[in-house]
Amino acid sequence: MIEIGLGHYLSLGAIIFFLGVIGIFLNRKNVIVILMSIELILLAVNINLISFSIFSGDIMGQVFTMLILTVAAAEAAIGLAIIVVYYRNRGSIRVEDIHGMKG
Amino acid sequence: MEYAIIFLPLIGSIIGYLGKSITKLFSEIFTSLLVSISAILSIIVFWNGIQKSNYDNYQIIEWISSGDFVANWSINIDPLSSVMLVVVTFVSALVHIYSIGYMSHDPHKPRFMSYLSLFTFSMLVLVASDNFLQLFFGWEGVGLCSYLLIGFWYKKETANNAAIKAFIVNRIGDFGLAVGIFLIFFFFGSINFEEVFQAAPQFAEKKLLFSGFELNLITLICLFLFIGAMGKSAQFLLHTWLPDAMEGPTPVSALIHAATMVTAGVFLVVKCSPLFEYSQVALNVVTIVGMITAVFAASVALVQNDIKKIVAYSTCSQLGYMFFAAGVGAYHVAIFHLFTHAFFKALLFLGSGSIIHAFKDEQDIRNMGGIRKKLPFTYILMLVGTLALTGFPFLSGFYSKDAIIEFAYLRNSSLGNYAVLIGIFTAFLTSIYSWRLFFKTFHGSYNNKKIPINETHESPIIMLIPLFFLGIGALFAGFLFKEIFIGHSSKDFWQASIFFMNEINHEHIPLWLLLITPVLVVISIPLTFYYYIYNTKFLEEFKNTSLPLYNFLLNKWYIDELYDLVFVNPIKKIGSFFWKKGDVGTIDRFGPDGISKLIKIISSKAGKLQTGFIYDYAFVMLLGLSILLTYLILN
Amino acid sequence: MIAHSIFFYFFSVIAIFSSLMVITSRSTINSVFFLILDFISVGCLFIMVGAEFLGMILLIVYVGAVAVLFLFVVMMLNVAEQKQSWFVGKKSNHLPTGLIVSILILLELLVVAGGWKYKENLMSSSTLILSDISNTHQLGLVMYTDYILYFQLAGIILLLSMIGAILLTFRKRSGVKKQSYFTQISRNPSSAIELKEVESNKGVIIDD
Amino acid sequence: MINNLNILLPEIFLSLSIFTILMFGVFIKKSFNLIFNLTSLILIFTVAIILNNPNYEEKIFLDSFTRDSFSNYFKILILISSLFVLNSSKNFIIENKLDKFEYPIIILLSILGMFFMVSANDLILFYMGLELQSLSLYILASIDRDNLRSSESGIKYFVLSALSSGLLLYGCSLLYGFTGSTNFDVIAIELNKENIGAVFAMVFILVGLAFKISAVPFHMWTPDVYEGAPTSITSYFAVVPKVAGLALLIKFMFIPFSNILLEWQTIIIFISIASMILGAVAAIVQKNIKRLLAYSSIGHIGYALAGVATGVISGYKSAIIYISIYVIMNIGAFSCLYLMKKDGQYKENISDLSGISKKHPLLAISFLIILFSLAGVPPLGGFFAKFYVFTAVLEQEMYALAIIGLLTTVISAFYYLRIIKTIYFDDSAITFESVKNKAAQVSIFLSCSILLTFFLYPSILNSLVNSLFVS
Amino acid sequence: MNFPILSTLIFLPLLSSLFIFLSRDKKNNFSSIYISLFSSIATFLLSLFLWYSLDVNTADFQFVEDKSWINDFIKFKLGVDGISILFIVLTTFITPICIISCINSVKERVKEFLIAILVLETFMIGVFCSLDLVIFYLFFEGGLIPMFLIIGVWGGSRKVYSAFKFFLFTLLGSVLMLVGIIVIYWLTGTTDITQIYEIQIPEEYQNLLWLAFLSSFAVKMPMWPVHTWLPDAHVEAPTAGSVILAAILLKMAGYGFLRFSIPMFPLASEFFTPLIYSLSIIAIIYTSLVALMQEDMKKLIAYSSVAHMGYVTLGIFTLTKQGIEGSIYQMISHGLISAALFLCVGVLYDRLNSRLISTYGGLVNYLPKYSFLFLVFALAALGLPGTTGFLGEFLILTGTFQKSYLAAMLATVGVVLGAAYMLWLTKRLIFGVTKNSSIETLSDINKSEIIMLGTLAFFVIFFGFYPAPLMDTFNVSVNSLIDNYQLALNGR
Repeated sequence: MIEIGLGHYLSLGAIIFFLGVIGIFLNRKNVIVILMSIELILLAVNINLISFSIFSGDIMGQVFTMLILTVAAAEAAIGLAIIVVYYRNRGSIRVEDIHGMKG
Repeated sequence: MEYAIIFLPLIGSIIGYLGKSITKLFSEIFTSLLVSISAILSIIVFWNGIQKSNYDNYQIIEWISSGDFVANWSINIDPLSSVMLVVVTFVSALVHIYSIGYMSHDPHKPRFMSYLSLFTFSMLVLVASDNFLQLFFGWEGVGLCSYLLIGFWYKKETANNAAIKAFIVNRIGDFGLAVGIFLIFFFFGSINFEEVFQAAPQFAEKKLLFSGFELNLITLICLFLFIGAMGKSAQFLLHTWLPDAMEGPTPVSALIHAATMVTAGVFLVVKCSPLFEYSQVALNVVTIVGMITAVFAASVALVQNDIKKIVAYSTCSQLGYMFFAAGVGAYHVAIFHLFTHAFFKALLFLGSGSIIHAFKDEQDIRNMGGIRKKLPFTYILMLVGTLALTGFPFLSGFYSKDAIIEFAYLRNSSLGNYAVLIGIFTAFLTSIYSWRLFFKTFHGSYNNKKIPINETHESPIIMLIPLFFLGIGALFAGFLFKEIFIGHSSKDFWQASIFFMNEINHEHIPLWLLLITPVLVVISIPLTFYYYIYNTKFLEEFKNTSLPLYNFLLNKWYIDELYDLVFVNPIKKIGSFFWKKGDVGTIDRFGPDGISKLIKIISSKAGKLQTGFIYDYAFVMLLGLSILLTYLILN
Repeated sequence: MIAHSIFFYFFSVIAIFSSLMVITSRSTINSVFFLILDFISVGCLFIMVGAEFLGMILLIVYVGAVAVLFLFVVMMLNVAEQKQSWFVGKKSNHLPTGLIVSILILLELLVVAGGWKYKENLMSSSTLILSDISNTHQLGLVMYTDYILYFQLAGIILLLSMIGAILLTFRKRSGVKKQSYFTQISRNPSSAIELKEVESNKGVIIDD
Repeated sequence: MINNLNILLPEIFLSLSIFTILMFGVFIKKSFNLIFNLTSLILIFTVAIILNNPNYEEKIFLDSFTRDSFSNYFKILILISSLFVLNSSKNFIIENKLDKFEYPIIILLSILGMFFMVSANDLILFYMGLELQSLSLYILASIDRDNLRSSESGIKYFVLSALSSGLLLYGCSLLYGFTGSTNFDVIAIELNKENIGAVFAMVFILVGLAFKISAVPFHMWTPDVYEGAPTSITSYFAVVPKVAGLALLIKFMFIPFSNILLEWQTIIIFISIASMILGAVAAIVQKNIKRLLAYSSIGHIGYALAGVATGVISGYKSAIIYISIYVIMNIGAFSCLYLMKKDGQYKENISDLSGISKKHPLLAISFLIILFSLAGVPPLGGFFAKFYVFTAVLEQEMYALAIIGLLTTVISAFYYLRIIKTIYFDDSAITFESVKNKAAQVSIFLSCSILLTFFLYPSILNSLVNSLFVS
Repeated sequence: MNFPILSTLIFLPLLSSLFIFLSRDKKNNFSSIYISLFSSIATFLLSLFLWYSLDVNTADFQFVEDKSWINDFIKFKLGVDGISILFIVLTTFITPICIISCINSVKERVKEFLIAILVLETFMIGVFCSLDLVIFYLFFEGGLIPMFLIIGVWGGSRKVYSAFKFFLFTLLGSVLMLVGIIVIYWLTGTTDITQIYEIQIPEEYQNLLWLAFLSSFAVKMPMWPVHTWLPDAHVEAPTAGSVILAAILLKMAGYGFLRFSIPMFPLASEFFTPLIYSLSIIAIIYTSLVALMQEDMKKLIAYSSVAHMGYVTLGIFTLTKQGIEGSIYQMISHGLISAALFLCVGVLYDRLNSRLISTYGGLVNYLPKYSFLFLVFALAALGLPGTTGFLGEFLILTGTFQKSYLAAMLATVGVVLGAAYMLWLTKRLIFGVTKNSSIETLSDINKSEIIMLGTLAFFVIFFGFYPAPLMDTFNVSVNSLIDNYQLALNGR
């Protein structure tokens, strides 16, 4: 408990990952929250990578993390843009309202 | 010459039909001519046979060859077939000529003549075959012609039904014949008569397990062949088609359903005597069936009113005679009776045709009577025919029929003795119904309401000439050929074509037996005349007091009804059941339709799964992920 | 040592709590703020464990840019007032199964990640050897040499996101009157004034 | 390293061209046509460059980028299919006011992403390529920005894809942690059955990849996105990313995961069977052709995965052949949609095809050929695709998979037949406007003639694919 | 023989269909009809030449063409022997008749119809020529496409249901065969059947593989209980479609049994004989009874086809000389007779647009020629001696009798039932009183119909009396088939 090892960090990552996942499919509020859940997942990934990188003394993980951060930013930008576009057409971004196509 | 006998009718049939537009009577004359030539030639062949023992086997061409299963088209002339050739072609030629007159008002004459010739051809192929397959060909060929001719007046619903009935009942018989042939081929490895008969002794003791029963092979074969014979010769249980077949034109009845085709069964049994001789069981069955048929048909004939039906049942009964003759081992007598029967039965039929002609297609004897003056020739010839049929002494029937009874007696077995009793009894019945027919038609008062007596007339000469020839045959055939066929030297004549294991010696017949039949027959004439013409009350009362018996006989022992109940209706019901419940209701419902319906249901369920909501989609993904992860953990 | 533990638990609890709040809070604005808190606490953890550059990046880029972008969009789309919890509206029909499934995944992850043997050469937190060159330096050494390809690719991705965002959201507004200096300046009398001969009693049709 | 840059030549050329035409686009007004044509040219040039490059295997950038015949084959396939998809949809793009100059550029960017995907020999590069491609696809899905359905499909695709990327990334992180490297070759050595964590990571990565190729149960986005996106985009979605995704999957199975074959095999079999069944069953009730084709593509991916599931090279080859023929069929199928124009609108309902065989016999017969081929009826090309796959599957004695697969072809034949029925059997004849779309017609013609004559020389693809797996 | 005569035979119809596709004529489709007629007759003559030049004294495959096809492992191998040549000739013989028949009966989209027929012919010839399992499968399945269209486009009121049922049923059966083919490939390393004949497939595989092949052939045959597609397909198909379906497509399965099931899986063939017997017997009796009750002429004939095919399967699996030869003969005979009967129905349908038996009656008064021909075919169908129908059935039963009394006896019952339904049909159709007044206005068959029906009638009777040309052709091949089978059983 006291000795903080890799396992602790990974567990933290797992929990945040789990919360991110739940956020996606239990969410009824709006799509932006889903986007934030995705950010949580990416955060969990980053925690994993950094801790692996540090604990194994390999810089690769950190490089990966950095790239993930970049990509996540780009993803967020595009995601938000799409949400905006959708909002313009539909006037709502409630998750429940997005079911124009089904079957 | 042999080729000519067989193929002239075929040529007549084809060209006669195709050339119908050449001149007015082309078909009639052409076919009659060719068949007559054929008849003359066959008489020559017959004569050559008697005189010079000039017999041979002419192979035309190989028909089918599949492994050992070889059958040729061939013409096999032996004593038996030469007799049959004469009978067939002679009667056929006369019927052809008769038909020219009888059918003169029918628009489809060429077709009719063509069918007749075709029938003759098939029958000749049948009798001239040297193997079972060709026999089968002829067998079905005559069946076909019978079908076509019975249904000749295709507008008549009853005629069509009768035609179908005839074909199908015959098919049931053919089923037996076919199975017999299969058995023969399977065990003998051949279907050639000669080879089979030669091999027969080797198989005399062979047993085989057949659907659970151990049976003697030869017995089995013979029984199956006999089923075929029963069908064709209208023996009891398979006889139902014959009376119905009277829906066809009368010449047809005379040719096919009296003289030739129906005797094919007898021919088959006799032909296969080398097999039958090895199976007492089969012979006994033949005898018993023959006896039953003889009595049954005679009893039914007693009460029928349709002139042709009476003659038809009479035929049936006479065929029974022939069979029990064969059954007691007197094959030559059977053939002899066949021979004589052909003449007088054809005579009777054609005579009836003449009467029907006179009454403008009236067939009910209750609507006739008292026309002996109007149709003198017919009257005389019918008298000859009736006398011959009943076995009046010294006419042809006398010789053959008495011979049967005698041989049955000589057989000296219990079955033989029963056969004697039945034979005598049936002869008595025969006499009664024949005279009833005769008297009701020609004597008594004129009973027809529709046609005044003045309009009835004698048939044209072209119809009478054949009658005349047949009359001669009916008078003298028995006397003339008695010695050749069944006399002491008969063995020289038949040679190998009929096989006797234990020959019955034609000796030592008690006098009472010789006399009893003729006496009964003669007595029955005045008896019948009295009860049917002078004092009809007695019979009326008898009829009313024992109505069930009367109806039983009138309705032919209810056998048709029984068949309808047991076979025809259930089969139709089963057919409908299989169709509606089997194919549509089960196979389709649970098969293709059911599955496609199921898939459609699943499909719409699968479509509903696609709710359109993002969270559902994500949920499904996670579900998949968790399944995969859990699966791995558990492994 | 103990400090490490204390800080770890402190920041982890905050991170987990704020993550929870991100997905549950009624107001989207709150969610965004909790997301920022989350980033900050995780950033602190990064710094604590020795990845100071990435920790800083997380704070600066994420909190400073991404989270603010979120905030901006939330404001722009006017959804800030949507006070709905995830129980409101169509009731989630797979809440129980969903939770079970996710917890299952979590447990499996914890089993695998938390309790597993790692490669032998892993360091424990006590023996974390911080190399003599700084973390930032280390990254810098590889980022522009060995991993130049990734770097470039990241650039292209950013370019793409830019193009995409512009393509999707930028629209020319019609009817907006904009001042055009060049046309203003380059006007001359001939294009500005038109002379018309006016017939009597007819008037002039002025089209504008 | 610089000396080896010519290994990267296609990618470099592509990126530079993208920058160049981007500049054109920005500075020249109404430049769609120009850029579109330049894009086609670039695609052709890139093909030429790849063909001109040697085929032997070489790796650069710390072995993170591979150039070998495998990647080259897929790159060419991607390029050529994009070329056809793009050109046949040009009319559609213009008529639906999608003619923004960014359109082809984003397509090129996604192609660039796919290039890196198929060449990746490293988790990071793979991820970057994947994201480049995915981000482009997000934009493309919602490119008809004034259309609600388009933006809805964009949002759905974005959310779900981001989720799958997250899962995949999580897998990557675990894989990195448990094997200590991001390089495929190293991972391949480190990965074994005992390394449960890494096996776990494999599942996450598989999920991500399965999402990209829309395999059940990660297919949920597919029907909606196919339906919602403009047809020109849908046809791109249905063809090009599938190729790249499958290539990647095969690469993963072949290199990093080769040691844990037993672990992933069951998973792939499960996914494959589920895809085949769902693809067959769910399509039956569809009314929209695009949606139906979505389910159809799910089914087809199931068959291709059956080839992958064998875990042997012959199976991979059969999957590659399958996807190649699938590409040909789908290009043809979608090109047909570009000819179905009525009252100024492109029709996409099955009922709109009613009785067109009378007025448009050529279009009808093309549809016929393509649909029968999709159903896998011999002697058309689609049959050979299935034949190769099931040959490979049966070689591994996976009878259940083969039999289920073939039974689903029967079920799926049902909905293809339903379209043919609408085209040929229905009486109400519909007349479309005559559309001058040479490119689409050429695509259809090529597609049909390849499918028709494939049986004459069916080993043509084999001989190409045979060289892909050297090791 | 270097000239690829079989390929020419196969692809000639395809080529001509291409010509028709490219031909442009607006009025009456004359050129289409003539091109197709010409090419199909040319194909027929070519196949006759092939028959003529075939050496019937050897069981080897002749005119073998062998090209590498799918890589090295599957070859495009064609060849004929005494068995297949007859089916080829039957195919090429029936096709021109079908083309003639559509002059009268197909009113719209004639061009497409002819193309479909010719493409179908290519596939059908291909089936009978192929010596490689994959090629066989290719042609076997390929035929579904044109047939599906023929039923669906030119069919009757329930055409969609029937066409789908036909297609899916058949496809379902044959995918299992595909599995079987591939498994054989992996077991033996080849799909060339001449090589597979040499290799004894392991016993434990034989049964399953045999079943896989059965699933396809049983549907195609069709055997009970997977026969229900046939009545529907026949009823809805246009005349030419029914003719081809009955005359040739059904024969593919019988041919398949002979060419594949028995030589490749002799042990399994023996093992499953009781199964085949029972299914065949059920088919014969069951469908005969069902046929008896039909109200639709085509359905009746279709059910009778099922019964007749029951004889064929029965005969094949007796594995006796008579049984197999009878089956082949029966197939050819049924090819002629059922084709003719469907043409006869088509003649009526063209005139009155009804297939119900009750519509007709007393036709002989107004259509004497037609009635005569119909009667001939009906009698041939019920197996009257002197027609081809008899010899086949009789030989089959002879063969069956050597293996099982019971089966033979039960099958013989079918002969009686066959007579019943055929004659009843004839009676209701041809004879009796004309109830429907519109019949009186009908014209008798015209020249083209006489040519079609007359030719068929001629052959039905000719080969009934003189079957030697046919029997001699397959004699040696059948011998070697049986010899190899016995060898395999003994070698166990």
